[in-house]
Amino acid sequence: MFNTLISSNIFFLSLLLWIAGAVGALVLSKNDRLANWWGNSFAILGSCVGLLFSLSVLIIGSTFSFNIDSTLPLLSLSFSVDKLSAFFIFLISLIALLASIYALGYVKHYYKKYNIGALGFFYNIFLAGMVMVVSAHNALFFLIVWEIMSLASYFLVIYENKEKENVQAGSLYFIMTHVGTAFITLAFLLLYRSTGSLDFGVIKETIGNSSPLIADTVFILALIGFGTKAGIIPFHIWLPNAHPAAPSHVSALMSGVMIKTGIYMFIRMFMDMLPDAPLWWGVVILILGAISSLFGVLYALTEHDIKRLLAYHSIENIGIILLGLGSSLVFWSLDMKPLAVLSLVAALFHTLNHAIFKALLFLGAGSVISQTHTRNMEEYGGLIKYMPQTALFFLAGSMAISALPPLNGFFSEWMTFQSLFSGIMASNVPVRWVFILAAGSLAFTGGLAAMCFVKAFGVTFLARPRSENVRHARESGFALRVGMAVLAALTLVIGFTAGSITNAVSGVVSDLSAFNSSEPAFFSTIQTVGMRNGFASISMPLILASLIVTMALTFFAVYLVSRNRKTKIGRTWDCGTTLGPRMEITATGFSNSIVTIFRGALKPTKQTSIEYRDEDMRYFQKSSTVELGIQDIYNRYFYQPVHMLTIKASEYMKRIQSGNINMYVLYILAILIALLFASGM
Amino acid sequence: MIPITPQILFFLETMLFASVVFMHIAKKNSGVIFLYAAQSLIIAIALFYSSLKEASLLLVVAAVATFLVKVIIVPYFFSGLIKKHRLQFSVSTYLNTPMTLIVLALLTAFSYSHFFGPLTILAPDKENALSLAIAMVLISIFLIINRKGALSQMVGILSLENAIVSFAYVAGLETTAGLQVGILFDIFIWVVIASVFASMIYRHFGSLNVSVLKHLKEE
Amino acid sequence: MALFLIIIIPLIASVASFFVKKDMRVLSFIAVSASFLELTATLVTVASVMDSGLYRLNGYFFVDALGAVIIMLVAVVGAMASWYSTGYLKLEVAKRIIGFSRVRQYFILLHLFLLAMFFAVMSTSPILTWIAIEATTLSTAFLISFYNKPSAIEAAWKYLMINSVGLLLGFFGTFLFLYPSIHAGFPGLISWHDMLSHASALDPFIARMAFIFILIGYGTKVGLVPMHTWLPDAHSKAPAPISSLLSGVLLNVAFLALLRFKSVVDVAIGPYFSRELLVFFGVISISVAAFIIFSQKSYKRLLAYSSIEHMGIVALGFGFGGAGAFAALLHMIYHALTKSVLFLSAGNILVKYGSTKIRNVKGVLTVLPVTGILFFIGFLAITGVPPFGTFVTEFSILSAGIKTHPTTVIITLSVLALVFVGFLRHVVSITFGNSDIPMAKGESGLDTIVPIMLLAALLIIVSFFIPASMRSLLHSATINY
Amino acid sequence: MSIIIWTIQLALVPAVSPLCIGVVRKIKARFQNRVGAGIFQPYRDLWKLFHKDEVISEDASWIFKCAPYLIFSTTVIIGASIPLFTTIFSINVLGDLLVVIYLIALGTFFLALAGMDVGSAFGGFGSSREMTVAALTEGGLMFSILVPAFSAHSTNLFAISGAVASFSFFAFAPMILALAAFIIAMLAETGRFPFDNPATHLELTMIHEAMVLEYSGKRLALIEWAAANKFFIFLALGANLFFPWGMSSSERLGDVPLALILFFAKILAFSVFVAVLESTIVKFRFFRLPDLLFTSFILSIIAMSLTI
Repeated sequence: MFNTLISSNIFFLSLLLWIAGAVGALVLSKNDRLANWWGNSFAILGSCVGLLFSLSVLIIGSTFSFNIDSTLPLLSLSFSVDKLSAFFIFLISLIALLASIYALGYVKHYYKKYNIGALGFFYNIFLAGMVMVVSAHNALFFLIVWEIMSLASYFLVIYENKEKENVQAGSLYFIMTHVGTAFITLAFLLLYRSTGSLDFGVIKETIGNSSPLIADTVFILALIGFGTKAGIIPFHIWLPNAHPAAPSHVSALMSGVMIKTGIYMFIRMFMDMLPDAPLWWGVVILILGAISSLFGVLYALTEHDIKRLLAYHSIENIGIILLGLGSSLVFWSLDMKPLAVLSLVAALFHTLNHAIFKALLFLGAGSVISQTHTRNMEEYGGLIKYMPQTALFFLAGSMAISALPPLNGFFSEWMTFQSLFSGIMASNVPVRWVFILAAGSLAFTGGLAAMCFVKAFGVTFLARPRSENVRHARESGFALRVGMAVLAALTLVIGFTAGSITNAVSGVVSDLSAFNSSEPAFFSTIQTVGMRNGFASISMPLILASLIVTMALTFFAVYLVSRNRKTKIGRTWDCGTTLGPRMEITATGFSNSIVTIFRGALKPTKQTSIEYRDEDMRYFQKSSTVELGIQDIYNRYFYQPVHMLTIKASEYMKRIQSGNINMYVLYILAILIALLFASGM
Repeated sequence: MIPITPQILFFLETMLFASVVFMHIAKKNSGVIFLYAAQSLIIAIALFYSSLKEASLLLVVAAVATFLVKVIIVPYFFSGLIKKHRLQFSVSTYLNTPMTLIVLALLTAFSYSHFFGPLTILAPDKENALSLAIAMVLISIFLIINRKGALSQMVGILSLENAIVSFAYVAGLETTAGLQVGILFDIFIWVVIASVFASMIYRHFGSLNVSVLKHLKEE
Repeated sequence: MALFLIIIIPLIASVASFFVKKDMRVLSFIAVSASFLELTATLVTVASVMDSGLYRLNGYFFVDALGAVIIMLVAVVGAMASWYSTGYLKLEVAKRIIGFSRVRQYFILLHLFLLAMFFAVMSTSPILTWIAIEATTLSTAFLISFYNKPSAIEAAWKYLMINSVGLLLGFFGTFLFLYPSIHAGFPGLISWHDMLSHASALDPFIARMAFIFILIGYGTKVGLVPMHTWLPDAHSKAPAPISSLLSGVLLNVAFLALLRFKSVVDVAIGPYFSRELLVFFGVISISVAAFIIFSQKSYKRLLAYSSIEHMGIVALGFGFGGAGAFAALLHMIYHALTKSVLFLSAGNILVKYGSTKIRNVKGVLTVLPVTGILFFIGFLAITGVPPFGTFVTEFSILSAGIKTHPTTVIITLSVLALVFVGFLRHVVSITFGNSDIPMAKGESGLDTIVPIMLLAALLIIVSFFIPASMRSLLHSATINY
Repeated sequence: MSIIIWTIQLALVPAVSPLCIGVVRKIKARFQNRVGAGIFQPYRDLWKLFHKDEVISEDASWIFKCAPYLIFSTTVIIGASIPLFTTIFSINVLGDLLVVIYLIALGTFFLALAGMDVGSAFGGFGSSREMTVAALTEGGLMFSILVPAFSAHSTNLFAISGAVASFSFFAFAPMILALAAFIIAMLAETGRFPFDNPATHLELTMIHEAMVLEYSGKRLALIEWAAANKFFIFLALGANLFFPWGMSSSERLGDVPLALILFFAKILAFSVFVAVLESTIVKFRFFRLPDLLFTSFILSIIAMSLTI
């Protein structure tokens, strides 16, 4: 009782702090500095309280629910926080805390250009919205906070509304998310139809009586609806445009946590609310996960806009999370609960990890952009000398996202692999093939991601500056560095404490009623995590320790052997010519081989245009430009045709309004006669 | 006083019906207006007759007002319009005369069909007259659809109103004199406003052919 | 007493305006004070309806719960539109678009228009209601052709003709509804109440036929597809405050008449028939409007089509019945407020930019910062984006229909998404970016901003909180539907 | 006892790998009708490099300077965590297949970064090619080892060799496909023909050499040594996962010499095989390599479907 009281109070306190931050920032919007401090300080406070709250729920394990009746029909403001919600609140608060610290410094470069108060307002509302999304317990209330979250993030995406492409990106985002919400709405309406309630708890208890067809339909609708928010291919088209458009700390939140609310609802609906899943649900999610991860990383490779590149990696990582989630569903339907727990833990762990390293990468990208004023990687280069700390943090993020040991990304990918391997061993032939392909796509994804981040890090930070922009760069401010440093530290810490964290995450999973009494298929101690059947085991601390020890020994030994040797500083060997920035490899050039290899899927385009000095002779070129591009096949073969079709239908409908009054009266007579006819029949 | 038998009612309705049919055929605007005046006259007489029968002074006033507005004032307005804008001939129709007549026949057949059969509950012995009144309603609307001339359309609407009044009369659904006067006042204002608009259209578009009103459509 | 004031004030105001010579400020003063007096009187009346139910005046006028909701809308939007008109016309006079006599004509007709609407809602007699609604047509015809441009005259002509045809059909239907009362030998003025009490004597066949006529007749005025054809023309050509009254209020008044007949026909033959018809008209109205909105070129027509769409939603709500009806009535309120916000801010945009074409208007947020925000708020509310109440009402309406009409619900949901997409495209291109032609930044006056802000504030408040008394009023208004 | 075995295991890879390179070079020289350097020449090379002065580019950052140590360390760690001559470390948590593969990737990652760090034109394209090949190899490598892993019900490499040793002949059949896949992946990962020419400095074709072009002195020595380690590791993996006979399965020290001798024999056989292969085929055009790598992946998938 006491716990509950404290919990609910802290919960609302964090919401209240965010709302106060929002309103205050708006009120203070006349003064940029004050609005920035107010908005972000309250965001920090709210996040701290949110962290406290979620940890208390995760540790004490007391679930908490709260209900306020509203004055509108059907709507009741009901909150319910179990461990799953608390896990996501933890995630949101953690990233929000660091992003807000970062923002304190980052927002400064918007002074006098844009309204800081509005930024603080929507930012805080966005945070509150996300927390409410993962704690809402009534479908209508959920939809409302879901849309508030989307709306706030929409305004954040179009925050720099003087750039036309940002506004366009925002529109695309808002359209996609709204259409997605329509699917979700329909899903909830169908649930309402068969259960007569909008309360998640009641739906959960009574849905079992309805036909499987309803559950299947709801599954598909929810998959599309929440999949749009999560950025699953082929519903991803908004994501690479919207995430880069937002201010970087917001991009970090959007990519790091907002898209995870889609994952949260997948788990909530498919593993908690809906009745036992049939096999094909899991299979569908597995396939989508495989496609998303592989294509996500391929598209990322083709990008040379640093934030778009990161955005595509979000799609990839959502795919990896889905691989865990999908296998969990498959195991659940095959009644192999221990394995289902393993897979879900893998999915949640990767959710946590991705939140951390993606936020880190976006923040790093943000500080680079704030110094160089461009998102084009081709104009970076050599930044490691101008921004050494940012470079280090970005490197940590790059290694983590490339799943390199000993950082955290490796561990969750290892677990995901374990669940896929178990699937290959445990299931029958057709499903086994899905698992094999999923594991294959994951293997390729890992390699390609590493390649992509060699490119991202190398082109951005290494070698020599490629443009004048870089030479003015300075190490970013203290607040920015604190935000990134903590996240970078977390990638390492979570890496070697993976065992304990696995325990905590499996506590979240076993809190779900479906997995209440099931023993997980793995064991985890502080040192070691492994499969109970002895298939595999791993010790993250040992990897870290052996790397440190071996490196130290190597260093020492080499020092002993060649301590008397001199080191000279010289120019890079240049075959006798002068090395210009143009001679370094470009981001486009780096990935060109992969693009060529996957030209079947990526459909690269190349446009050459040459201007001649003399039009008649066409011998001496004045200038020649080559434009390389990638066709988005989803856009081309799905979204464009749908758009054209709608416009056609619209033009067709417009003929109704022909301007001819005789025709108008004819409509009236016709409908009159038709109705009289119909009612007389 | 002679009682109003179903036969007499049927006769009156036939006359009214015929007047609308002739409106469809009439080529000259003055002809259409004359037909409207005749139509209104029949209704005014019928109203007057039943007001005498009811021996109610208010009803007499209403009938006289009907006469004044519909038979005198409205046609006067219209002929003023015709003179002002020299509109001897009505603008063309969408369907030619034979086609128009076929449509009229179909609409009449529809109103005689079983779809309207149970209307006889309203007035069990006046089935034919009721059906004709319904036919008149439909045909009046069709007049508005078929004619391109603004004037004919206005007459179509007025004739629609007459059709409804005649239906109410046949079915014995007259309302109080006060309401009748109210409705009449409405109609009167309507005619005034519509005439003003017709003049404005003439001024701005140079013709009373409504098919020139095509500024407002979806591009 | 209050009820009497509601009727008499606009009449006095209209007559008084007629005698004003040369001074616009007097006209403005009359308009604002009259409309605020009406608002006060209306609120008093509504309060007494909330307290003690039906409110009557000498057999000719009455206000029931449903009527109370509608007159409240008329009074609120009427007051804001009148206030806005004073500022708006001043701008147009300053720009020499119109002269004083036109302003006087405007205010005379505006008061008459409000009078007709109050009258239509409060009249006890269906015939008088009919006359009053016809009177709204007549009083607004000149307001629509206010600018005397060919296109405005065309709009007014179409408005006049199509509504007359429609209303005459409604008139015919009214007669059919009256017959049981007349046959029962009722003398004199037949009231809604009489009609309802004799409803069981209606022959089912005639009841059906009569309702079809009523639905088509008043549906024309409501703007249901396919009788809607006049609406985009008229609403887009009228001056902004008039558009807001036409879209925000007049449609609801016509809908009220439709609902009164619906309750009668429901008693006679059960609710199934009328509900199916309303659902039918609702869904085609929403769909057609949605598709036309998608590639619309003029922002005022866009708003007009959106009114058609929302009347479709309301029709759908009443068609689904039960909780749907409650939500539909609530939706009417939200729509009235939102659409007024939109039309009035569109008025500001039009005065500034001088074009109704979407492609000629860009960067409103920088040129007219307050209007831009209000317009965007209006857009969010009209497309049913939370936290605005329209989302909840739309959801409630759909949830009321999901059991009986699943296909309709799915269609509606998808076209609503389409409406959103269409709207967003247009609104974003209007709001953001930079104007092609350089123009002075800043709003043109408080009179054209404050009324919109008040409406928006009201909208936000009722989106979050509906007082208990209001809720019970809405409940008792929709208990029969 | 096990401590001694453990020490041997730890030191074996760095100690023997240059020899292995020397053997391959010698055989190749013989094929080319040359006498060739002695098989211990790589040791002398390393020794010489460690005692030379070093030139570092002014553009290089700490990444360039630290990468060799890290790369070398990863190979040493991997060397300690794969089965060489004994299977007794199957409880060793380092021996996990995925850990090994991702540690290899870690080395590759930093090697590629180091290649880009100095900003020369060669380094960049070398990194690009290296990462392309590495990314495409990962699937084939992982899946080819997964085939015996699934049969052994463990992804621990020691456990795999232990289990494969006890297979019947028929169970071994699909392993041949997996072996083919593994060899393709091995050649790609270690930069051998037909993927890369370890002896080339021809700018159009080099991959590995392009990345390390700027290194000199001790760092070059570390890099070269790490490359040798990597080569040896792959040979050992091939030898012990697919031909795991003769490994000592107990802690008795007496078994070790025999097991070591057998192990060296297997490595020698593999070295000869690689050398023969390198001498008889040509290097492929770069864009033909993906076909080969996908072939490796497909082969292992087929093998996998035959196994389980």
